[in-house]
Amino acid sequence: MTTDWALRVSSLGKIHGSADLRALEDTGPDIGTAKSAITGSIVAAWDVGFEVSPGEALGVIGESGSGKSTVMRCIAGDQPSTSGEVHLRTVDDGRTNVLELDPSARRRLRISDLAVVYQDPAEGLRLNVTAGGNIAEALTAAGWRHFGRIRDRAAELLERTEVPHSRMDDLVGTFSGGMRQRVQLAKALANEPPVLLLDEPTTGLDASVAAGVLDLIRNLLEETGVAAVVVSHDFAVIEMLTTRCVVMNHGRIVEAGLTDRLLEDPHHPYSQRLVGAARA
Amino acid sequence: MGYAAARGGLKAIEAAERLVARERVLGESQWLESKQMIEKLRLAVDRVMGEGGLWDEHLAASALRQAEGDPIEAAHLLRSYRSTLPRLAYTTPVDVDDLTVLRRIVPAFRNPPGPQLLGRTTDYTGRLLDTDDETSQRTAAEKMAAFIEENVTISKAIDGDAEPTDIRQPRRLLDLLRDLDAVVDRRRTDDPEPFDITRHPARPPATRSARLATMARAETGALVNVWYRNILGPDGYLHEITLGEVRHGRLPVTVIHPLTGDPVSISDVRVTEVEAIEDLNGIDEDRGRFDVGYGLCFGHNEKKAIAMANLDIACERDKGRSFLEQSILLTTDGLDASGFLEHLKLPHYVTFRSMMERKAAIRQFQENT
Amino acid sequence: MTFADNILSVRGLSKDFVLHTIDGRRVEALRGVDLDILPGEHVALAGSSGAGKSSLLKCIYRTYEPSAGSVVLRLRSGSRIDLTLLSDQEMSYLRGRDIGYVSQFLRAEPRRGPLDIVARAGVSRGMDRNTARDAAAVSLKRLNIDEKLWDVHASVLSGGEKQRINLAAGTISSPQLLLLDEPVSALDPANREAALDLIGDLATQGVAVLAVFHDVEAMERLASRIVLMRDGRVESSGEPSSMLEILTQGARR
Amino acid sequence: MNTPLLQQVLDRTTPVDDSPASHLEVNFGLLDEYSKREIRRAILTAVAVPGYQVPFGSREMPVARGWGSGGLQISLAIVGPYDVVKVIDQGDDEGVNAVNLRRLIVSSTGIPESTTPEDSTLIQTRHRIPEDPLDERHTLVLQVPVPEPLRGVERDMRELARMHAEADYARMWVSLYEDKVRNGVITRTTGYPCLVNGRYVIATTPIPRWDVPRLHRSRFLALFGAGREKRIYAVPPHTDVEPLTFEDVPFEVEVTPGASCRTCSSTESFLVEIPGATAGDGGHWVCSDSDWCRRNRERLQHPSRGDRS
Repeated sequence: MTTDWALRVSSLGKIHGSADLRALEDTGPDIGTAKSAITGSIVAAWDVGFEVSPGEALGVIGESGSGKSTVMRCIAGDQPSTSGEVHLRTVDDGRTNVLELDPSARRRLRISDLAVVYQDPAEGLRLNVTAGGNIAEALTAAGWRHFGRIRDRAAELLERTEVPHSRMDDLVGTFSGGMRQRVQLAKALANEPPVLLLDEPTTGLDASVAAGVLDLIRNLLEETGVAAVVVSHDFAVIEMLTTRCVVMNHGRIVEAGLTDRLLEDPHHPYSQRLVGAARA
Repeated sequence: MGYAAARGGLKAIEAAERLVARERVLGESQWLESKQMIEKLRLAVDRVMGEGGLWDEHLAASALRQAEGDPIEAAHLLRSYRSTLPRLAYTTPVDVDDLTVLRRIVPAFRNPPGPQLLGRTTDYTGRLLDTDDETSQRTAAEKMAAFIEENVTISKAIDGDAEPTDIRQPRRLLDLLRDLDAVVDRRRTDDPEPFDITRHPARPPATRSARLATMARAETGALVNVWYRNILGPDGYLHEITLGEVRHGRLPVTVIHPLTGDPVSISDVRVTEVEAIEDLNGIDEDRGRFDVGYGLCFGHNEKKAIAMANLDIACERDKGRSFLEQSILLTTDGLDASGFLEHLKLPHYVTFRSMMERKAAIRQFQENT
Repeated sequence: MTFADNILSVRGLSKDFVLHTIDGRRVEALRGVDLDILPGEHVALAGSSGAGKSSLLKCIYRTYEPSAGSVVLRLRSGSRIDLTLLSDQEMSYLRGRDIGYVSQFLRAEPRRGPLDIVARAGVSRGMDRNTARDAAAVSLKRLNIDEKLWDVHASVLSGGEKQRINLAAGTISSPQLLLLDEPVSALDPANREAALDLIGDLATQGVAVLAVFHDVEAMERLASRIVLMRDGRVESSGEPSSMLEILTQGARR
Repeated sequence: MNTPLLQQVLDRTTPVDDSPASHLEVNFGLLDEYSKREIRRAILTAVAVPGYQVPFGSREMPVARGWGSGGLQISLAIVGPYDVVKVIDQGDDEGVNAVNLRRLIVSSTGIPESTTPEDSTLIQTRHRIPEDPLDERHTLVLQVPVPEPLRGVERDMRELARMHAEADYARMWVSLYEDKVRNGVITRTTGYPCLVNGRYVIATTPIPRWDVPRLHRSRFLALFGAGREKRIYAVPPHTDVEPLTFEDVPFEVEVTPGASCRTCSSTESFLVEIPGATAGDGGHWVCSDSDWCRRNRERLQHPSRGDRS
């Protein structure tokens, strides 16, 4: 039985404003707010922890403002965290807390240790560059220097994410939202990262387009064996993609469990409300 | 050969120089005297000193004459002259409260503490072009001067020492606002060395002193343009300030004597000083208070000092989120911009040959596919 | 038979729901269930709606988290493990490999064809791609899924077809224990026959089955033992013949 | 507290008495000695970290910014009384910019000038490297209008600094990739981006691609001065300079098949085109390095005289 993790997050915290820890006393799900009256700061996330194994997808669900995207951004290195540890199996065999790496080393992780797919494709892509060029950016960052091989690899990735070959040399800015998301996935997977973070990957897309992208992600997760974290407010997305998930509310994890269990037997009052609302 | 215009070597250059030198003394007019420029083209001379970063009215006038009236070129002459001079001493920090005002207005209040002193300005005079012939203009001006000399006692006031200190060194509005606790206090308690833009390139992210020094030396038109394009243009980072104080006056400059160790006043410089009051409205700002932007430059140049004060506070509030600081630091220097623009006139035929070769390569590829 | 021979030993299994959205109301779904299942045994759960049949399956599979009790499963490796003590990740790993669950409905799947869905189920349980594909084809054929539909997105298929695909996916590899929750409820007689046939074969492969059927006929045909539940408890248990009598009597009353 | 100032005044470096410029009113090399020292420090840093753009307090020079003020500062900061200077623009000693700068250097130092690399020690250039092989005796000073090779892909200077610091050049590669995809060839013309010492990407000033290979493991020291942008960078001798090219897309220099210099018949130098006066007149080619061309011609006319002019 294997429970070896590819990504381990523990005690992750992010406070906006004063780092005065008294803010923890009057924030959180029990208080019903993330903004501290004592210190005026916002506890966007606190004491967040989970592990994800290779081939496994973990969901982070919550409403907007619950802190789920903050958690993702702290792991990705897009935002500095206030506290906590993040370990990647591929970095020093998991011994190094990557939050303590200098910013430059931290950014380097994004080349091939950790990839992110954002809700807004403009965050993960350059819209004024072609689909192939966007993938070339990931590949050249990892040291690829052979034009033909870069082309071949880009074509292969785009095929895998169901982007028509005829559009490989078109600017991503001319693509539809769903197609941009497919290119973003192709770019994210370019260097076969062991860990993939997806932040609301289908939010904002038309329902039918979202379904297609969701199918694609599910297939990719199954085929690549990547360890994935899926951040979403949508139970349908979480149900389709993940086997386990955590529920966040006002910056804290209120419940964690197998995804089917959380949907059918939610324990925390907040989870029950959330599931109830989704089922209604 | 081609490029004859750009080639031709020393002889051609020397011929061009002779043409310039000849026109400087030939023609039907008198030799243009420095003194005349200092007195009559005061704002042009002030501008050259400001952009040249050197206080010397006579040198500035010479530069202006040598540059045939082009202020950017004149500023260049001053600055490159300055490059040849060793830096022997630093002045003691100038205290702007020692400013003796020649002009001082406070748009934020009707009756501020101290005077609303209009001084020498045409701000409130109709912009009517005098189309009389030169002799009539001159006669009229001389009459007016004689009348003033006889009937009005303002001439002494211009010297600034015939009146009580509270008129010529009025309390600043900012002090009043501070007393009312109406201004956020961003004053630093440490005393860092100011950034020396003549010794280190100021690049974003820069200190406030680097930005201020850059703006003080900036080309006036460029700075006004950065201000305006950020008010009306595509960038729109700027919030229009309320002028708290606009001053033009004399400021003593002091150095420590190398032998005695005592402070010695070596000169007065005229400066324009502006304090701009900013209404804070950002989510992370203190809406209950104002903030202040600051501008100071050599000579009488209100346009520059006001733009500078507004850009100063705008930069402070922007906190590096936009390209505003980069625009100020990198694009407002007159020598940089005009020098680079004019370098396009130099021969570029090597570059052009390389470009032609690539055009052919692209066309060949297009034909083959 | 000794305890050690059991595939599954359930002891004192209870499940309370606390409904926070309805003033914290408590609902007791299971109240101390004891149950043993031997290899190759097919146990059918009987009882009226609300008796706790589905809850028992879900508590074993951990779709519900048990409130008390133990669920000891013998793994393929021979070791025994209490499923209620496993971490979510460990449970997730065992699912499909040692314990399978076939629900009444096909879980939300990406737009894939039946063959792909069934074959992927095999791959996720450790089969190699080709073997899984072959096995999927055999299973679909057996369940009368027209070959023309094998690459049609499952979402457009009928309820009966989806249910058969679900069954094929759930049975593609042999777990130690298979939980079936009304797996043939939506099928017409001919397809039902094929499905029951397939389920019947599981027992001969040594798979222990714990099933809920909505009709007595299926139980009669497949069960080696019937367990009657009422109010979240096991009321009685025995040979199908004797138990069916009790059930039909109960129905008449 | 007063001593340092006095000391500075007394210590002020002055040219040695026998220097050729001691009779001049301006300081030897125009700049004051403090400024020279400061610029030399920047040069030393640049040599120590090949390809790194060292920020320096660029002085205003008696030439406009963009007209070689950076190169001039380097030349004046390192020139000594025993140097011989050659200045070229586009390869031509008689170009207006070259003449102007040479005049400034010579008049402020009194050192001799030459047009022949063989006789020169300090060569300031705009847009070319002389055709003659240069060696340890030579210091090549290149005038750089735009030192930032990444400006085409990024405008934010903070981000540019980060990219260099982390050797994050992926976007540069993407721009080359896009170029090749769109145009079928790499269309970069002059100033081709090169990786120096395997670490920093530099803009090779706008020298033509023809000259780029001659920076690679050269025997001479190459100093790059950007006065307006206040940067100095260097390629020390024997340092790798690799044009950024894909492994399977060869680096192409400017070659026009069949072209030869009308004056010296050379096909082996960098040629520039002299267009015909009318559409019917096809024009012709000449060497861009005017001094090399002259000597080449003489060599052909009088083979016995050898190499020297």
